[in-house]
Amino acid sequence: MTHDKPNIIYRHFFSYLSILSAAFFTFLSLYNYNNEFILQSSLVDFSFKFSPFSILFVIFISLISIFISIFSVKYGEKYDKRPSLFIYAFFFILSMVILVISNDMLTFLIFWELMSIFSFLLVIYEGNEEARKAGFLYFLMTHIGTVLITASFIMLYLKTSSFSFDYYKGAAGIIILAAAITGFSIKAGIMPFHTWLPYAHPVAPANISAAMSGIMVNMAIYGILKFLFVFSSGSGSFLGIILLIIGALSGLFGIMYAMAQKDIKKLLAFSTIENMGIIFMGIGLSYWALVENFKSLEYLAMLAVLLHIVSHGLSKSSLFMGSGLIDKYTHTRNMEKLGGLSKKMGQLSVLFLIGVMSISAMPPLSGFLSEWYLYISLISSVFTGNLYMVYFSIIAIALLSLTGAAAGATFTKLFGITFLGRPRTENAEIAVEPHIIERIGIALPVLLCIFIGIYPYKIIASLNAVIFYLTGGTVSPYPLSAVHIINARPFSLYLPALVIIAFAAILSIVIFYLKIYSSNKKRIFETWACGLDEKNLKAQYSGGGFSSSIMKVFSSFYSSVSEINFEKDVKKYFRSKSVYTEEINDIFEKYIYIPIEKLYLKVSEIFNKMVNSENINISLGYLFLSLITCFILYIFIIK
Amino acid sequence: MNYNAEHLALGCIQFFIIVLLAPFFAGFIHKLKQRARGQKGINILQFYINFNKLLKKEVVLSKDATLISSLAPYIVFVSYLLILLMLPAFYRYSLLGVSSDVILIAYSLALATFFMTLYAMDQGSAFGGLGASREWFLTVLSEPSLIFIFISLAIYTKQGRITDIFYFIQNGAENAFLSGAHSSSVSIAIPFLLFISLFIVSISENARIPIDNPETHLELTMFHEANILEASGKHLGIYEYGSYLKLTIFLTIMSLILFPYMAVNIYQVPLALTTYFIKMIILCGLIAGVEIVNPKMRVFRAPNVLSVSFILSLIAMILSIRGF
Amino acid sequence: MYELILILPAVALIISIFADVLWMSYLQLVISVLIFSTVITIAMTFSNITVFLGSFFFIDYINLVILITVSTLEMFVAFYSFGYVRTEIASGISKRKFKFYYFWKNLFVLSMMISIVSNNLGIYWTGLEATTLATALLVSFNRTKESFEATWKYVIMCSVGIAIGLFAIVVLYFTTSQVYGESLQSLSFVSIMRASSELDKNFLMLAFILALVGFGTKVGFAPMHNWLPDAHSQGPSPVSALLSGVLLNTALLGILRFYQINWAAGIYYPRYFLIGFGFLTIMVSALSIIKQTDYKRLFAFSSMENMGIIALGFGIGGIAIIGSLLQIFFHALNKGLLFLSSGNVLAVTHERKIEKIKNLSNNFPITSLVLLFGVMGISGMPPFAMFLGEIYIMTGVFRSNILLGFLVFILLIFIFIGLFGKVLKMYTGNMDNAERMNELQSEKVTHRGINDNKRKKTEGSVHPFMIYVPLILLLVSSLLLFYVPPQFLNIVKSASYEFQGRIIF
Amino acid sequence: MIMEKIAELFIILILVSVVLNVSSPFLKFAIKLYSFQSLMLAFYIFMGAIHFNSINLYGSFAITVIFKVILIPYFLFKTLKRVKMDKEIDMYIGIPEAVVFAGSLTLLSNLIAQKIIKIGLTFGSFVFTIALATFLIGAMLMITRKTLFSQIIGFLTIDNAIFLAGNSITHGMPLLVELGVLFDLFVSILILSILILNLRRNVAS
Repeated sequence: MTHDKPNIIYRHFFSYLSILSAAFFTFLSLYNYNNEFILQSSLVDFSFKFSPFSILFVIFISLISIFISIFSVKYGEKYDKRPSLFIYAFFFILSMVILVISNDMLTFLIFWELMSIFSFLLVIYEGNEEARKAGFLYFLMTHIGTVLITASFIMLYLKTSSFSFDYYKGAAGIIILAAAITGFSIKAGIMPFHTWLPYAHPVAPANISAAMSGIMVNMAIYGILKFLFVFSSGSGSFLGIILLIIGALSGLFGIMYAMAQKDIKKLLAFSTIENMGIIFMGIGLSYWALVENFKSLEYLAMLAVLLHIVSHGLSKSSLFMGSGLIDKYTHTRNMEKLGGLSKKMGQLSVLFLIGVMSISAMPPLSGFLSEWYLYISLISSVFTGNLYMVYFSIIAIALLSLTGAAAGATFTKLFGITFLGRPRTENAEIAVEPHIIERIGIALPVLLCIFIGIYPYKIIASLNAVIFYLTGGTVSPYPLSAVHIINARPFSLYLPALVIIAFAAILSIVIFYLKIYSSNKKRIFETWACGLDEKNLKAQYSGGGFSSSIMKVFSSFYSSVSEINFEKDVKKYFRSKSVYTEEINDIFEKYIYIPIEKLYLKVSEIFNKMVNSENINISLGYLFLSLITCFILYIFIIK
Repeated sequence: MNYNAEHLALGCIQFFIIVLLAPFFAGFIHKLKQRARGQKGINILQFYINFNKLLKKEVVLSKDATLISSLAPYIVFVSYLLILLMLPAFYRYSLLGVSSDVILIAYSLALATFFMTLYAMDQGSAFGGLGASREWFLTVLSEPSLIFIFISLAIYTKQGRITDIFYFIQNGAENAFLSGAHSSSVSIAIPFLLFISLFIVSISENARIPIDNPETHLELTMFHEANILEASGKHLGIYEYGSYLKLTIFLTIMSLILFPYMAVNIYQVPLALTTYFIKMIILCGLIAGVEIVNPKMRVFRAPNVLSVSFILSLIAMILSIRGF
Repeated sequence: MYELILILPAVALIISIFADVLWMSYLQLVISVLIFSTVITIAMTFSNITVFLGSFFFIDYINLVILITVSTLEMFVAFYSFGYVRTEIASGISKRKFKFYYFWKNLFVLSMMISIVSNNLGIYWTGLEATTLATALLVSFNRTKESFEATWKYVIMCSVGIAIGLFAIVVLYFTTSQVYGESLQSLSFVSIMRASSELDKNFLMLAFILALVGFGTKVGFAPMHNWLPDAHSQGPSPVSALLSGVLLNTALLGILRFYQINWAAGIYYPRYFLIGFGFLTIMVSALSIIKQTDYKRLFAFSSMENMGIIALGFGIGGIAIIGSLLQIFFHALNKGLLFLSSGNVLAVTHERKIEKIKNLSNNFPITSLVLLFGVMGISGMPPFAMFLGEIYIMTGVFRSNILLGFLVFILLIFIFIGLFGKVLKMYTGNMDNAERMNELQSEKVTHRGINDNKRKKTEGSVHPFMIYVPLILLLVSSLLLFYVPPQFLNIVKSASYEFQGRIIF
Repeated sequence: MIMEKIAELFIILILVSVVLNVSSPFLKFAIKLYSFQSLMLAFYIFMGAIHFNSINLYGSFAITVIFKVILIPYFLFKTLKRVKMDKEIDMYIGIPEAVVFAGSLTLLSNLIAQKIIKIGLTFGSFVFTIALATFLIGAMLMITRKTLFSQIIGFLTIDNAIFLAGNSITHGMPLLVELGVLFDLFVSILILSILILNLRRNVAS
């Protein structure tokens, strides 16, 4: 026990340090609007610039990391045994903050990689086989991404012969953009490259998952925006269309797989894929509009992107924190074992519900706002009448609407199975209300979600500075009008404040009316179960059952293997037990990644046998062979 | 859009008339169906009586119920009311018409579904989960169609708000047919396609017969009813009332797509109201007719029907793009 | 002053014949630091190419870079050896053996120094062959069958390779003797460079090709690399560090000298040979690294890959040369720390197989972290210095051909998969509950034995020097990314000018 | 001129000894052949020394005799005695094939040598062909024979080939360098002998 004392200090110290440094960077960025700092070194200079775009991200990262740090002050006691978690987490957050203010390619890459390294260390924190696999896959994918980003930076450098971002404006051509976007999409977890995400996010401790899902994936978006809207030479509108479609598919794919999950954190991880897809749709649309010169559409889609980044970051981090608390107090993340937590963790359930509503874009909350803007931009893109875009945006609308509905189903499942009903196993019975600090950590982002959803004018006004930086235009913050692309006349309007006032007014009238005119008697009784005295708590509808009917319709998305095993028994006519197992496989993993891996292993095995022979004669043979080959080449050259 | 007192007053009246008429339409359909089956049929105002009676009864709450159980009925009910606030029926300026965005309407419906299914899962009853699952199963299939229909309308009319959309259609129709002016942006085919599509969606969304049977409580066939199986007393009352409202919303939208006639000033209101009422009665008859001639289908045949609706709205959307 | 570079190792060599091992370890520290400070002083005051000891030796920018690399790594290795010798002697290896260790190691360093600073190519050859011989017995230090086999392969292949290198020198001598006559001057690099334009181009090219294959064997270019993984993995860890970190560069220097001569004579074909061999080496390494089961072999393959990259950089030219020169230095530090920290694991567990080692993060907290970060560094990840070298080289590659750039990147990813995946396997791996139960039960059976093993198999049982030297190397490697000493940078830049023939001898 | 012709005789004898080496499976014989071959090389150098009257070549002759003819074979014999091997047993190709192969390698090297070396450049007319052939045959020996000893022999043959080539086109390397080279060679043979002994012991135990 004496051993634990200093570890508590680690937890507190680094959590507070994270809060302080986040606050420090926030103020630093606010007071240094558009300033540039250069740290001179012998070979390369490290420069930092506080552009509006960077400031947005600094504030965003700082805010969420403050919430997460508050949360982990208490939550982290679970991890006191190995305090490296807190140290890594601090550096993780710090590297992300510095990443967004870096203004030259080397600094960017250094902090990009630092972010990856620390997040990787946090992923393998648990140190078991599962964590290793997840961590390796994550780090491999992110390394591939970094390599691609590095390649694109190198090509930019060759074009401009400068390391500084200031010289990269308008320098990036198609190849550079393609390489960079591919690299960043790996980090963002966009569809064909998403495989790492559902493994890596769940195995990390919950506060880290929150940071990874809420903040880190958005760093990829930061990079993409920087490339597409700052560095891009403004060519290749098809890139925008590709991004739109990839994003839409990724959204649908992500949510369909999320629906199939039992593990809460895995479900949330897949939902991150979905939301990244939605952000990608906005980016694609905006970039397309940039190239095709539909100005107001460009601004509008950009607003949707930025709003969705913020709103997804807030709600996803709160949900991950919530899932961490569920894990902490019930010792399981499997929702089939939970249920009825609402009774035990009343306040948490309310916070979680709001988070869930925001992420599934239910009207008054921030998630709906961003999705609304995206819909409006999609409709506007149809108005442009561009032959290709019209069809692609119709496809995108179709996919997005399906995604939205599926998200509703998924999160109903998540909340309903986990928090409602009756406890399915003992794990759920032992739950207690989390500590107040933990609840505060979740409550703050949730409150922000509500605030942004109801009163978005302020934040849109601030986002306008960023939109101006990226696209050179702004969106009117009030009224929240979508602008008709052709003749610049508002064609739709959504007034969240008005709507919410109306909603509240009717709600209070209805409640008041019913209070007066109806019976207020209440009786508490057993749940009706066809008159049977149902004792078996597992007789409730399960999460798997909830999603099975939807999954059956969309079965082509999954590669599921399900089987029922009957226990072989002596009694011929009575089966004592049957076991149903279902396994949902990622189709990309099954049909792309695993075959590639097998191919690589096979090739290297053959190669290894061929080249790295134990036999010295063969080795000498290679030596002389290469000598003779060089000799023959020489003879050809001197001819 | 500037609002004056007249707009507000008539919008208010419009809202209350629709809200009050809602159980009547539902009862009318029921009565029609029963008559067609050769039964005597209920009192046409029976649903008002039911509602009143349910309000008088005590609420039985499950001991496993949480806050959701006491909150969800209101939220569901108010969500529908909110949509009705935005929706024009016979008067062009609805009360919340300024913010009556189509996406908002679609998502408000989803909000209602969300809370209703949460309510269903709250008490830990096996039927609740089943109902919630099936409800979302249908919603996942019909919601894209609904949004598609709305967006097709938006694209067809180049308007984003539902009040403007119908006013545009009405204007276009008036221009085209009354004054004979040629207008390329007016079409009968597109609204008609959308009407059919919306009809299918509304059957699914309102738990009507080929998809669901609103009258039964047989656990294997319940969709909508399974969700509110635990509700009692005033909760059940407002759930029921909510479902009448939802039906009315869909019928109203259908009536406006096909034959928009909305009053723009106070003098046209009586005519518009009458027209509205007649349209609604016809639509009720249509729904009753469909319910009578069709048997309830298997659950997993629902996607087949709904995909038809989806494709129809897709075609409508592509056709309406032609206008640009 | 310059003579000290040779005198100091010679002194160390002579003393190591007589002195006691423990005394020698102290003395070795002193001499290594002295060598290092001599080299640093030279580097700080270096202004132009200087010939010393009767024009047999000289220092120019290129060999100064390698000299700095050698002396730096040698110093760290000396510190590590200080702990290594004590730990190994404590675990029961005879002192006499370590006396040999110091003798051969000093001989190795001396001959390497001679090779590096030699002006005369014949002396270079002699020195290089001597390094093979000096390290031969170090590679077989453990006296196991594998180590003898590895040594055999090493000596035979490198001897053959260097014999081909000798032929290259003969051809060069023949070419130059037509200018300078049959004298020592004809082998003097500085003189050859001065007369480069008068030489027969075909023969110069032939000499380069022979040197490339011959010395390339010693560098570890594929497909002549086969001795390398065996030899580098068998020696004691400090020696492996020196072998991988600096000896390969010494051999590369020979190729570079021939390249320089060709370049000065206006022959530009050699660069395609360098690019070809560099690329082939990277490819072979990339495709074989995943199948390795021994962690020191893993690092040996990584050395190969890095030599491939360096050769590629030199072949590409331009900015990539700076990258390659930086890479020579950074790679030495980084590979050194990998071999040294894995040496700790080896010293404690006596296990070379990757799958037998697990959960280093708990048993070896510092070492394992150094190992993990070291692997990241060797893959060219940013917070470590090799990133700089790699980005310069890749910039050059991308400038010459985008497709080649992407290809090299893909191969580097393969290497990363092999290297990092395997090290991660060692780093993680908490025991499952079931395993822990098994262990507990077996502990009951052989209570004492297990306890002894348990006590030994952690970081605590090695000398602190062994833990902290790799750590300091890691920190240095990380620091160098942010601040490369300007004087060193100037040397590197001048070296790249020299390499491109822009400095007149 | 006479010296050159005599030198050519020695060169031919080098080739003959190499081919004989290929044809024989006996190790003792191989070492003797190597010694003979080195002697022929030394004589060739001697002829060159007389012809060019170069002190350098005289020195080269002397150290070649000392190292290659006497010291290295002596140590090899000693090692062979201690290892107790007398016959080559493991070969990838049979002796007749190997001999035919050696012949074709000679033809090939003649072809190559004529491409790169102009006539009159070397001391003795076909030295370069022979040197190249010796080199290639030595390489073949190393590749095709499994036993450790024959690898040493192959290596030494290659070394001789390089010496031969070196001495044919130049008038000997500077003596200092040559001394270093031969000393290194000698030490490497010593080390290889030690290794053979150790490996033998390890395999036996």
